[in-house]
Amino acid sequence: MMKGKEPLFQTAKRESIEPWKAWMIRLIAVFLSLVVCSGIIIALTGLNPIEVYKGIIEGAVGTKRRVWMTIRDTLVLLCIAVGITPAFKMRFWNIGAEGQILIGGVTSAAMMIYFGNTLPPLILFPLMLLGSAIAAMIWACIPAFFKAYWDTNETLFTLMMNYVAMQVITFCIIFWENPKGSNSVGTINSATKGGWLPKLFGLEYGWNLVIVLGLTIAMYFYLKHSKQGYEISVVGESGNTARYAGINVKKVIMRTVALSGALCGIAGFIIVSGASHTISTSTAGGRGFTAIIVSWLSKFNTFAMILVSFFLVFMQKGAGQIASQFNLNENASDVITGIILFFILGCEFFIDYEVRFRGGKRSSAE
Amino acid sequence: MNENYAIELKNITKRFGKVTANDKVCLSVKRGEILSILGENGSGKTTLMNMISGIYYPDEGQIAVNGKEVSIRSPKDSFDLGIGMIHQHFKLVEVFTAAENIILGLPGQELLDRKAVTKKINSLTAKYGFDLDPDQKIYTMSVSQKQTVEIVKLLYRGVDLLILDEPTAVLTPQEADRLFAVLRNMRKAGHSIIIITHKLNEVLTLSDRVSVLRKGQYIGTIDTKEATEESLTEMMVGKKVSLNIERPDPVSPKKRLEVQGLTCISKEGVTALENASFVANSGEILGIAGVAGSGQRELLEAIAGLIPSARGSALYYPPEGGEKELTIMSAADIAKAGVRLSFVPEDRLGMGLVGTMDLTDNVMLRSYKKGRSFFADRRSPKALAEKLIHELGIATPGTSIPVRKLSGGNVQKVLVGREIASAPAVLLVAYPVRGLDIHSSHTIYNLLNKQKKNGTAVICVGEDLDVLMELCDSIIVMCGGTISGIVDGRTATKEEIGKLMMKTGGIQE
Amino acid sequence: GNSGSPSATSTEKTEGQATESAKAESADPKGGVAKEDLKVGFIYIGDENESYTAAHYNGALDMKKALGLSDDQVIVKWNVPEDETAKDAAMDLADQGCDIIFANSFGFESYIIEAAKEYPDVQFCHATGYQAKLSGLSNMHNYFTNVYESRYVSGVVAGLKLNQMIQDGKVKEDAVKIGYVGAYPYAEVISGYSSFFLGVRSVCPQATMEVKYTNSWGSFDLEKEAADALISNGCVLISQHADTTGAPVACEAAGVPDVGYNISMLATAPKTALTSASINWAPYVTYAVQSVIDGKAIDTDWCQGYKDGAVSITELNKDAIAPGTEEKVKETEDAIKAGTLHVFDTSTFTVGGKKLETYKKDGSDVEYVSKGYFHESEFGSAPAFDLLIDGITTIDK
Amino acid sequence: MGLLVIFIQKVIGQGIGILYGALGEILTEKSGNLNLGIPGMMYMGGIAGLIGAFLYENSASAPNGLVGMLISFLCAFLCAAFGGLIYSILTITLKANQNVTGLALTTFGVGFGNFFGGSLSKLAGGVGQISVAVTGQAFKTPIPGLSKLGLLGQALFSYGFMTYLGIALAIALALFLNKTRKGLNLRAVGESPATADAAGIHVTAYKYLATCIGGGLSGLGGLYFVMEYSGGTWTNNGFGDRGWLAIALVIFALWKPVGAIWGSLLFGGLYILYLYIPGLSRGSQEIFKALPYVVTIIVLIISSLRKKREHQPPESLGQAYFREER
Ligand SMILES: Nc1ncnc2c1ncn2[C@@H]1O[C@H](COP(=O)(O)OP(=O)(O)OP(=O)(O)O)[C@@H](O)[C@H]1O
Ligand SMILES: Nc1ncnc2c1ncn2[C@@H]1O[C@H](COP(=O)(O)OP(=O)(O)OP(=O)(O)O)[C@@H](O)[C@H]1O
Ligand SMILES: [Mg+2]
Ligand SMILES: [Mg+2]
Repeated sequence: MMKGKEPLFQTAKRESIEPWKAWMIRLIAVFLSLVVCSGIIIALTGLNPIEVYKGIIEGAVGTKRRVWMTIRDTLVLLCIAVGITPAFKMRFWNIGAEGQILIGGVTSAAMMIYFGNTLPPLILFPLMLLGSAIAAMIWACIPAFFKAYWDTNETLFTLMMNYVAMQVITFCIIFWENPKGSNSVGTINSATKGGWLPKLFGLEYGWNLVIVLGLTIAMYFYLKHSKQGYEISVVGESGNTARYAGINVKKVIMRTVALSGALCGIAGFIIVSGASHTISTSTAGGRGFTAIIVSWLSKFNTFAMILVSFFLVFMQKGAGQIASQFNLNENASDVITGIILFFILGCEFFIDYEVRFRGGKRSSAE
Repeated sequence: MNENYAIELKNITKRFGKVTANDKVCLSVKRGEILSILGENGSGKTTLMNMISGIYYPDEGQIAVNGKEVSIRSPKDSFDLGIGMIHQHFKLVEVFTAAENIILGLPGQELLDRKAVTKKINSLTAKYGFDLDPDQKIYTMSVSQKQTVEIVKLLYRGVDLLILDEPTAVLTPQEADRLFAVLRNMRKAGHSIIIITHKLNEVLTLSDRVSVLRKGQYIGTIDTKEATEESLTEMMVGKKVSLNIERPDPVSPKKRLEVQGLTCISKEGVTALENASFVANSGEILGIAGVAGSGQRELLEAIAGLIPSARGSALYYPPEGGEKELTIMSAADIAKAGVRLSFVPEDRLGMGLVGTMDLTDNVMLRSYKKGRSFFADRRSPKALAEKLIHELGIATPGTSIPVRKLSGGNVQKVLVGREIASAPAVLLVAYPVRGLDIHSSHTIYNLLNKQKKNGTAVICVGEDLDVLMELCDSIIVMCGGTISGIVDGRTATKEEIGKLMMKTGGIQE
Repeated sequence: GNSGSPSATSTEKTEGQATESAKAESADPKGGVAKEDLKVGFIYIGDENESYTAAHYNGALDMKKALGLSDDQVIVKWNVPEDETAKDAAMDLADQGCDIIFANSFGFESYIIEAAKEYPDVQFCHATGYQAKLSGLSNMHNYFTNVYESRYVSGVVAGLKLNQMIQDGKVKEDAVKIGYVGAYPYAEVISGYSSFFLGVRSVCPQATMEVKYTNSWGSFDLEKEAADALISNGCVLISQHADTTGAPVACEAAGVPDVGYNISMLATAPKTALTSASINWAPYVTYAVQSVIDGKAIDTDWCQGYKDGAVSITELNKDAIAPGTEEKVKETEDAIKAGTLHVFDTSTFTVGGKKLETYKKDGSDVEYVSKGYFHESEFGSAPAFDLLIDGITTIDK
Repeated sequence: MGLLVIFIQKVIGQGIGILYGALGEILTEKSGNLNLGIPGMMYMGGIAGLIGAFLYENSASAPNGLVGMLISFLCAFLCAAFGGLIYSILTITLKANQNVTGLALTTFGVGFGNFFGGSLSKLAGGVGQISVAVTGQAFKTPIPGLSKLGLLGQALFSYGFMTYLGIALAIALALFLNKTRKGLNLRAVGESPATADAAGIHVTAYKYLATCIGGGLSGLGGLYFVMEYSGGTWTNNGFGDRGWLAIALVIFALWKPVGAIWGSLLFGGLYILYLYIPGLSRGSQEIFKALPYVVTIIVLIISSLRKKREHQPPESLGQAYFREER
C-alpha cells in the first residue's frame, strides 16, 4: 500500500475553553447566520437586508409596548424552558411541554370561568396557580409513570400526549364556547377581569416577571445545589449507579417529571391568566418545542435561558414586524429562525472541539 | 526500514491537550512473534495501539508495515494493511449474530449468502480450535465467547498482525489459557501478535519479547527469557517495588455478617444464587473465588440491597450489638438504618461512579443524603476528595475533573477510597484490581489490609487465585450459583480450589 | 332590499347608512384626517395564501387604489392568532399611528374591544362580530356582508346542476342529497348553508342536505375528509363554508360537482367546480376609510349585499354547469337586487315541520320575522339565522 | 359495501403519506440518527415537487404528464434530501444534538414550505390558483384495467403509482436492511458506530447517505400529499401533524419497514374514523380525533411491557459518533 497523505484536518476534543472565546465563537456564528439570511433575503425579495435587520430590531424593541410584549413572551418561553429542564437533565426527553401547558392553561381558564367572579383574589390566584400546576403535573406523570415502571419510550409518549391534550382543549372549548357553535371561548370575564393577573408595581406583566424570575432563580439553585438536583443528575447519568447509591429511581423520575409538568402548568397559568385571558388551541403555540431548543442551547443553565429565550422571542417579534413592514410572507421568519439555529447549533462544535488542519504541526523527522 | 518487521514504529508522538500520551515511542514486531507491551495505567499503551489500528492519527513519527512506510488514517487503512485489533471494550454489534459481526464491512457479493459464510466460519474455527456457533446472537454470549468472535472476525479477514488490549482482564484463568493456546497456534501459522496485559505471569509464559512504556515514554524491549516479574516491574515503575502481599493475622474476630440460605432468582427466572451460607468476621478478609458468573455478583448485590432475594437471610451484627436483617431492605434503607456497609461493585463507571461527574460529586454519591438540609453539602465531600487524592496518590489535575477522564487505576482508587472513607463495618469489593497495573493493584491490596486491621469484615471477590490465596484469611469457592466449599486461605492449595470451582459442572472444559 | 345597515328600529333603509350613525356622529366629533396623513391597519387571521384573508386583503388593495393611498399608509399584521396577540397587534398598529384598524376574524372581537377602549381616537372595525353595539364604544364597529344572498344564487346554480343530473339519470329523483362542509355550527355558518340550501331547493325542490362540521376554519385535510365522507354517504354535490380547497379537491377526485366559497375553485377543480359564493370587502373598507377622511362616523353595524356589489358569485364553469344556468342566475340576481326575492322567504321552508311565524333571539325582543320573510342581517351585521330547516341533517340537531 | 370501499380508499389515502415519512425515518434511524426534522422535510419535499411541476407546466407549451411527474419527483426528493443534508452536516460532522437539530429543521422546513407555497400562489395569481393539472393527473392515474375490477379493483387498484411505490419501497427497504451487505453495514453503524468503524465501514458516509436518502424519501411523503392527496394544490400547514405521526409510526412499527405499512393503514384509519361513525356529537368527534394518538400510546406501553432485544431502537440512536471519544 502506498503511503497516503495525512488527513486533511483532524479534530480533537478540547480540554476547556475560555468563556470569552466560546462567546466569540457564538457571536461569529450569529453574525454568519445573519449574513446568510441577508443573502437569502436579497435573493428572494430584493430588499435591503440592513433595512430588514433594522426592522427586526424595531419590531422587537422599537416601542415601549413592543419591549413589554417581547418581555412578556420571553417570560413565558423562559418559564417553559425552566420547566422542562429538570426532566431533560434527567435524560427524560419530555417533548410534551406543549400538552402540559395546555392542560395548565385549561385549568386556569376553568377556574376563571367558574370562580373568577366569586372568589376573592387572595384565594383565587393561588388556587389558579396551584390548580394549573397540579393538573399539568398529573398529565406529565402519566408518561413518567410508565417510564419509571416499564421504561416506556417517553419521547413518543409525551409527543402523543400533546395531541391528546389538544383534543381535550378542543372539547372544552366546545363546552365553553361563546356564542354557541363558534368554537371560541372569547375573552373570559372581559367585563369584570376576574381571574386576570393584576398589575404589580404598576407593571402590566409585573406578576409574570416576579413568578418566572423567581422560578428561574429557584430552579438554578435546585438543580445545582439541592440534594434532589443531585439525584436528578445521577439518575440521568446512570440508573444503575442511582440504585447503587440508594436513590429510589422510580420516585426520582416521578418527582422530577411532576416538577417539570407543574412548571409547564404554571406557564399555562401565566399565559391564560397573565396574558391571553382565554383558552384556545393556540395557547401553547409551539412554545413547548421552542423551549427544548432554549434549554439545550443554554446547557441547562437557567440564567443562560433568560438570554436565549429573549433572543428567540426577539427574532420572532422582529420577523413578524418585517413581514408586516416589507410585506414579506411571514413564514420567512421561521426560515430565518431555522437558519440562525442551525448556525448556533453548529458552532458548539468549535467550542467543544479543536480543528487542526494539515501541515499545522508536522514532525521534524520528515 | 527493516523488512523483517511486521510493523515498525519510529518516534511516535501523540498529545491530547496538555498530556503527551506517547513521547517518541519506538516499537517493532517481528513476523511470527508475540510481543507483550507492559506499562502502568495511563502509560500510553492503548493510545499507541490505537494509532496502529487507525483510531488516532499520530502527531509525529512514522509507521512502517513490512518495511514500507504507511499512513494509517482510519481503521479501514489498518485493515487493508492486515492489522487487526481487539479492543479492551469489544467492538461487536450486540443484536447481530456472530456470523453477521464477522462479515461486517467486508466486500463481496451484495446479497448475503449466510450459508456460505457459516461454512467458512466453521472451517476456520475448526482449524484453530474455537468453539463458536455462528448463528448465536452476541448479547446472549459470555465474555469469552465474545472474545472468540472478535478473534475469528480478524482471522476471517486474514490479519497478519493481531493486537489484543488487555484480553485477559475479564477472562477466567481457564479461558485465558485457552486464548493463549489459540494465540500460540496463530504464531505457528506465521501471524504476529501484540498483547497488552497487566498480568506479569502471562507476559512471561506467552510472549517472545516485552516492550515497556512508562509515562508515555519508551523504556526498552527485552527478550522474555531474560525477564523476571521483578525486573519487569522495575522497568515499568522506574524503581524497585515489593510484590509481596502481606497478610496480617486477624485481631479478635467477631461475627459481623451471617448469610444463611440466600437464594436469588433473576428476572428471567434463572436461579443465579442458591442456598448460600457463610459467616464473615471482623478483622478478616473473606475471599470469594469462582469462575465469572457463578453467583458472586448476585451474592454481593443481594447483601447490599440492590437485588431482591427469594429466600434466606443476611444478618448484620453491628459492633455495638444487636442484629439487622439486610435482605429485606433496599440499598437506601440499609443506609438509612445505619448499617455501615460499603460496596465496591465490579462495574466501576456503570454502577459505582458517575463518569461525567467530577470527583467531589462522586465522593458524595453515597453520603449526600446526610443531614436534613434541602441543599447538598459539597464542602466536606470536596475536602474528602482532596484527602483521597493526597492519601491514595490519585493522579488527577484536581477535584473538578470528570472521573471518566481518569485512568482505570485512578478510577478504582476513587471508588475504593470513597467506600472506605465511611469507615465501614462490612466492606464488599468485587474484582478490585481488574485492569489495574501491578503497582496500583498493590496499592489496593494495602488498602484492604488496612481495613482489615481496623476491624472491618472484608469480603473480596477476585479472579486471581494466587492473589486471593495470598490476601485472604479464608476463601469461599463458588460454582454454578452455589457455594462448593470454604477453605482456609493460609493452607489451601490452588488445585484444591480449582477442583471446587468445577465441582458441580458449572463450566465446560 | 335589505342591504342597508341595520338598526333596531329601521328595517326599510335602502342606503348604506343607519339611523344609528346619527347617534355615532355626535359621539365622534372629530374633524377628519388629511388623506396623506392617514394610516390604515389590518389584522388578519391568515395571509394571502388563505382564501378568506386573501379576499379581505383584496378589498384593502381596492380601497387603497380607490382612495389613492401610498404603500406605507397601509400596514398589515398577518397570521395573527385569536388570542392576546390580536390585542397586541391592534395596539401596535395604533401606536404606529393608524387612524382606523380592521380585524377580520370572529375570535378577535373581544381583544379588539379591549384595544378600542384604550385608543378612543382610533376607529376599530371588526368583521363577523356582534359586540360593537353591546360594547357601547363609539369607535368600535362591526361589519359583514349579505353573503347569504350570493350563497342563495350559488345554490341556484347547484340546483340546476342537480336537475341536469337527474335528467341524465346520474341521480335518482328521490335520492337527491347534497353535502355541505361547515366550520362550526353557529349562526354565520348556519345562515350560510340554509341560504344555499334554499337556493338549491328553489329549483330542485326534492333536494335534501347533510352537513358535516370540521371544527376549524381552515384545515385542508379535515375539509377534504369531510367532503369524502359526505360523498361516501351518497351526497351528489358538495358546498362549503370553510376556507381551504379541501372540499373541491375531494370533489374533483370523485367527479362530484362542487360549489366553493371565497375564491374561484376553477384552478383547483377544473372539471367539477361550478362556481363559488364570494364576498367583496372593498365597499366597506373604502366606505369606512373614507368616513375617517371625512370626519364622519362609521356605522356601528354595516352589512351590504348584491345590490351594492359587496357579494357575488365567481365565474361560472362553462364545462360543468347545467345549460341555462347563466340566464337563471341573472334572473335570480336581478330579483335579489330589486328586493323582490327574499332569501329567507318563510313560505319556502319549514322548521320542525312548521312554517316560521316568529323568531326572537334570547334576551332580545327584536322580531326577525315579518312581511313573510326572515330579516337576516338587518338588526346587526352578523348573521342571525340559526335555525335548522327541514331537509337538512346535521350532527348538532 | 360501497361505503367500506370508500373508507378503505380514504384510509390508504391518509396512510401512504405517513408511510413515506416513516420509511425515510426508519432508514435514517437505522444509521443512528434520530431526525425529528421529518415534518419539516416533508414540507420541503412537497413544495419543491409542486414548484417543479408548476414551473414545468407553465413553461412547456404542451406539458407532458410523465415529464412533469419526473421533474416534481426529483425536485421533491432532492429538496428534502437537502434538508437531510443540513441535518447531517450539523449532527454528523459538527456533532450537534440530534433532537434539537431536528426540531430546528422542522421549524425551518415548515417555514420553507409555507413561504414558497405563498410565493407560488402569488406567482399563480392568488390563493387557490396553483394548477398543475397535467402532472396531478399523471400522479393520480390508476392502474389501467385492474381498477375497473369491481369493488375489489376499487379498493385495491384505484390509486396512483405513488401508493404502490410506497409499498414497494417498504418491502425493498426491508430486503435491503436484512438481506444485503450494505444493509448489514448500515444497521451496524446505527447499533454501534465504533464497531462499524473498526470493521472498516465508512461510518460518516453511511450516516450521511442514509440520512439524506431518508430525508428524500420522507419528502416523497410530502409530494404524495401535494400531488395525489391534495390534487396539486397548496395549503399552508396543510399536512397538519402527519410528520410527527410518521415519526411515531417508526417506533410503532419497531423499526421494521413492512410493519410500517400496516401501521400507516391503522393510523390512517384511526385518523378519519370519526367521520364514519354515525351519531357523534361535535364534542365527541373531538375526542375521537385523539384516537390515533391514544392507540399509539397503548401500543407503546404494550411493547414496553414485553421488552425484546430485537424490538429496541438502534443502540446508538441519538448519539453523535466521534472516533477518538473515550
Ligand atoms: N481520547 C483521549 N483524550 C485525551 N487524552 C487521552 C485520550 N486517550 C488517551 N489519553 C491520554 O493518553 C495517556 C495514555 O493513555 P492510554 O489509554 O494509552 O494508557 P494505557 O497505557 O493504555 O493505560 P492502561 O494500562 O490503563 O490501559 C493518558 O495519560 C491520557 O492522558
Ligand atoms: N478523555 C480523556 N481526556 C483526558 N485524559 C484522559 C481521557 N481519558 C483518559 N485520560 C487519561 O488517560 C490516562 C489513562 O487512561 P486509561 O483510561 O487508558 O487508563 P487505563 O488504566 O487504561 O484504564 P483501564 O485500567 O480501565 O484500562 C489517565 O491518566 C487519564 O487521566
Ligand atoms: Mg489501555
Ligand atoms: Mg486500560
